[in-house]
Amino acid sequence: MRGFLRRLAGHLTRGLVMIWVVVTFTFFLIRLMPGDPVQVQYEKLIAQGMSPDQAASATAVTYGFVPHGPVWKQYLEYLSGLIRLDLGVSVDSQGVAVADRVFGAMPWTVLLVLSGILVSFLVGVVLGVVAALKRSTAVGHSLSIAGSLLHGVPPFVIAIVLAAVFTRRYRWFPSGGQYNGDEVAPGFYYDFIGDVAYHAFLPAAAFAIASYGGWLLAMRSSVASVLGDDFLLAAELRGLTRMTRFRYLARNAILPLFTVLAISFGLVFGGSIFIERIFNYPGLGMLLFASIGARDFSMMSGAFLMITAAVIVANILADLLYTFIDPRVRRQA
Amino acid sequence: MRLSVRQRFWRGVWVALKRRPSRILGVIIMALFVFMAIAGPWFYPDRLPYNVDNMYAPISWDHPLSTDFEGVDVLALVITGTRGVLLVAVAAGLVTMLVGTAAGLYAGYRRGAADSVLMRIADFALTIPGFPLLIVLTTAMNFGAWWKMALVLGLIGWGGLARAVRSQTLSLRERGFIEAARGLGLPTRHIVTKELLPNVAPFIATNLLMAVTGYIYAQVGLYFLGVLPLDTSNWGVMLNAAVFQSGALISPDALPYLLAPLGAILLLTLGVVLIVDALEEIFNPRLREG
Amino acid sequence: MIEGRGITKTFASRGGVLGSQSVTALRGVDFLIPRGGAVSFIGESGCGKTTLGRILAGLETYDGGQLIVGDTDLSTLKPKAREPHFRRVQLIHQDPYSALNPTRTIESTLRDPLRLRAAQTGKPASWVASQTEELLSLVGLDPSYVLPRYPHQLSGGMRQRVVVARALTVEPEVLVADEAVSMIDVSLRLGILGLLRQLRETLGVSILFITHDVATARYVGADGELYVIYRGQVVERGPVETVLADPVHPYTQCLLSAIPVLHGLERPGEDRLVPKEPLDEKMEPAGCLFAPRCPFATEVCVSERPVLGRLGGTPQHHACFFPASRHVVATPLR
Amino acid sequence: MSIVELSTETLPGVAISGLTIAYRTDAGELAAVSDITLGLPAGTITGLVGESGSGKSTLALSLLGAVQKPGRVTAGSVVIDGIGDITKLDEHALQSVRGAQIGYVFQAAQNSLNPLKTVGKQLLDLGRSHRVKDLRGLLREAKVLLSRMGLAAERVLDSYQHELSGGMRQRVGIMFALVLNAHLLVLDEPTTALDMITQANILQIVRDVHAERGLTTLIVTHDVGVVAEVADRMAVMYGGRVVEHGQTMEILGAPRHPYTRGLISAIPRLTGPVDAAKPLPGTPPTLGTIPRTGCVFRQRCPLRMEICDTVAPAMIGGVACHAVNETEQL
Repeated sequence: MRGFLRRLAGHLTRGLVMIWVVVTFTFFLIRLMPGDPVQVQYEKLIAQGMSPDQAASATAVTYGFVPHGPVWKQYLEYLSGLIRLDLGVSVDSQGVAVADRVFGAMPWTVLLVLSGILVSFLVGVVLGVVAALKRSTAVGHSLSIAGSLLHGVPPFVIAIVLAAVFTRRYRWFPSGGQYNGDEVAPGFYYDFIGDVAYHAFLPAAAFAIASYGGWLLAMRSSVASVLGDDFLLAAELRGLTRMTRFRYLARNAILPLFTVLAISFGLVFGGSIFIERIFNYPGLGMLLFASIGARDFSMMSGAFLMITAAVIVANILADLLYTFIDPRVRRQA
Repeated sequence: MRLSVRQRFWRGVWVALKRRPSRILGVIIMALFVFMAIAGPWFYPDRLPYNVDNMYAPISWDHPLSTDFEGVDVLALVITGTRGVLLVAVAAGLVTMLVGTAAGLYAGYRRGAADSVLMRIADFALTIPGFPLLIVLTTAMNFGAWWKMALVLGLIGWGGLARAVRSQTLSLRERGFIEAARGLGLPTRHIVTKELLPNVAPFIATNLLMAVTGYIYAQVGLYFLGVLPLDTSNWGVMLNAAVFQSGALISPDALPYLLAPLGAILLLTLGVVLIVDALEEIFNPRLREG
Repeated sequence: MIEGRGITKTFASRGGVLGSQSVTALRGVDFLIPRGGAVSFIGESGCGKTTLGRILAGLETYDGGQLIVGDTDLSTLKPKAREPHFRRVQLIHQDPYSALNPTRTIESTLRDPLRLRAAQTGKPASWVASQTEELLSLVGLDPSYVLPRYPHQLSGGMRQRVVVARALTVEPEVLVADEAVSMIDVSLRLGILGLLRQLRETLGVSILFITHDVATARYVGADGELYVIYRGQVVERGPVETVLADPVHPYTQCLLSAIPVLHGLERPGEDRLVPKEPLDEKMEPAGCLFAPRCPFATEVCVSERPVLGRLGGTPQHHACFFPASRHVVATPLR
Repeated sequence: MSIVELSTETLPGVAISGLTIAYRTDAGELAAVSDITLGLPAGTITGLVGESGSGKSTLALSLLGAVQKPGRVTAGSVVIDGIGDITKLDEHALQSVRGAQIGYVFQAAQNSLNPLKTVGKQLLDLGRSHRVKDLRGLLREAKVLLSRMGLAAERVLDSYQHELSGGMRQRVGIMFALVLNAHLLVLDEPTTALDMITQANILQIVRDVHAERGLTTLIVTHDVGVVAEVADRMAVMYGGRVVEHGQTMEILGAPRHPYTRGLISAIPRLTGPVDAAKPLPGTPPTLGTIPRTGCVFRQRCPLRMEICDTVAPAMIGGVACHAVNETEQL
């Protein structure tokens, strides 16, 4: 238990450091951008007739810091705002708090990403086992090639194809939105959840199809390496049933995949920009995309920050899960 | 017959390719794309001819892949669009290879504090979601010159390679031949280039290939989203127009215009997959002579 | 000549900040390897014998004591300046396969250290080629067969000979052979052992032979010295034949008792000893390190730690309060 | 059920006859084990000595009907008393025989335990696989065996593989092989990579449990010393063939086959003249280089004759050598 806590503390520290670096990055990104948008807004407000003080505080509300004085002071203001979860307000649509938008969009992306990863993990792992066990047959070979291809193709290709076929050519699925606001109101009841699932199905499927190839390949090589381990032969020679041996194989082969899981979150969250854009699904990726189109820099850095934070948290969870499953790590305490 | 090292290497490449015909197909596909990138633009004028009366033309000898919404030949668009994207991707791949290999070798061979610091940075580069970062950077910085784009792409993507090279180096370091080389007083330069590098070469080669395709797709993705200016012609710009502007998703006439860039991406991926399959064997003398 | 005085080494095992634990590998070891001589270290795995060999070859640092190579005390030198001295000691690894780079031919493996040497001593390029062939012949290999091949194309015995040839490229004074035959086919082992013996005679190279198999140590250096090491301490030390014929430390006696008896060819020694307990490396006794496993341990053994000496007037050095002759080694029937 | 009580079932003797096992390779099917006929008399310990590539491990696996792909039994039979010809059993029958009637102990250097489960949990898996009703009884029996071998049973059962030392793992391996009361015990290089003292302990245990449980034991090793220490009978393998077999004492005292002779005289001894040990010239063959016709040992043989190139020597009176048979018949 002490080992576990120590590990957790290490993760949290590293995660916080990472978030801090990203925060610093976003601060300077906007601050030092060619044609400094903060300064531009400030000057625009003055040109509109505001006093310098008024303009400064209005700009401060937008970006979370006053565009004057020493840089370190601006930086500290920005940080203290962040600690209070104040990400400023949208440049594009005045009065809308970035934090509200970001936190509102977040659950929808998490829904897509998690269901996508879960499905692709399960499918990929199962097919990976088949590909490894049948590796010298046509089935195994074609599974591997298909896996490699899908792993190699960028996610937007898959999303475009799905969208073209299932929302335009055949209108089986809705062409956008999280749910149909005209027919169902948010709440925890069957119709609403069903509608959410209906809207989320295609984008989540795009996530799943885009990433199951990676799991398939990882699982195939993991199974192949465990198959060469002595303990499986030992289990066979001890007369353990086929089912028991298969469980031994599967558990040992899945374990290393949890370390891959951590890395994959970054990729998958990154892919959300394409997938949400193509399916018109208003999540974090869509928010980031929209803020870029509108040059809404405060929104952009807020969305980026939130995506990064989500990836870091997912990383930590994946690693803790690994710690919990592998006795070699668990018992080190 | 005594062959030189180079002759023996190329013979090994041939043997590995011959083992599976699919690998030769992979080489042909890759050669096709490289040829398209280098020579493609020479076959067409700088400004492709357009004819608004001939939009989404039926497939014919003149327009084997139909035309776009302005009547420009789609095949010409696909071919001429290769060079710019590939150039940036190759350059970015080289940056990744240099930085990743150097960092991985250094961290794995030296260990200690340098290792810890480098790997923390690599972890960081791995964790930060690359594509969102790229979009943000692109928006903020407005990359004008192609090499700036290449540099940024290359620097975003080195973490994975560095980690892989480091763990390989660490395990090689435990093997006797590295210790023996140190014990013989061979200089570090020799140990790294002659003893370590050939053993991690397959990783690097595979990774370089994957990185280059990854960077091609990253650029195509940026164009597709419209983050990069749409004033050139390439697969991403085509996809952007097809999906978001011209309604190619609905109109069956426009289907070739949508399918052409998608097909190019699929074909390129296929080529890469087939070649990666051969690389491991090419670099491993044990597998090579089987 | 290489001399060690009071060499100590402690490994900090990694347990994080809170739970770090250290393992003492060497507790003040003195040894002397004379020019052209043979010295054997025997003991169980984890006794520190391998660490000592690696320290000598410069692959591991030592915490305390002096290491004197020729007439240079390495302890007085900066780490960089020690390197040329360590080159005079070459390590022969246990696993000849991992000791050779799988991506390089034997020719390039041997050529590089020779080129370096040619550059340092101003020898012509032709010397490299002739020296390569000469070294391979010296270790009993056919150069034309071996040179163009990769390690995986050679047998274990051949690989180990290549490893020896590579060590000889720098004209070392000492070869440290660490379990050098344990991964080689039985029928080929004696050939490698014989090679080491022959190198002593023809080149005057000293051999430090590290093993848990006492009989192989005797084969390589019957005229040399035997050091029996237990948990980082030398517990018995003397001429090979003396220690084997009349071991006085109970640990040595246990080790020798464990050697299988070829029934039909020899008769087991009547006093064969078995340790009472398995080795527990975590326990750190205050007295004699072997006391917890020693069948003859008394109160004084538990409270005081004996030092290496000649208590009881034995011909060899030992670290035991109660040295006693016991007949543990098998005797031939004919 | 106490461990000293002898079983009333018939002791399983093993009769291997004409056994040939071939591996499919790029160069065609190559025999790793050729035409071996050998008996393991009930109640004895037989030592099988051979170098790497001699086919000894393949032969050991064939006793459990477990020759690994791409290998297969191409001819011959392995008849075990009370089981029948094991090469003819189907997978289900093999599964119930393995572990329950035939125990197999792995090389010490190999990890024969599932790294993610404790020894105790794996023991329960073993029990369930063999439909043991009384799992508590199984645990009890395991504890008796482990304590018998000098281990703290409770702690070992609660341990993962990585928490056990080499010697402990090997004892756990023996426990697994015997806990279901198997009567045929196959040990594959049980002491390789162990220390001298640990090796001596393990061999002592093997000898003791063999006697206590009335086993038929086969111990496969490259080390003549191990065989000398424990085995009543021994067989020497070279290039996929048994070249000599008989009583251990007799073979060690007066080896007849030139390979056996060479092997024994290549062992350095602790007493006597140092130079009594003589190296064996040449290199043992690998699967690809085993001569397909004639005597497999001829390339390294001091007694080589013309006939050795073409005709494989028959096993006569426990030795398969043209030269020896010729001189002994005179």
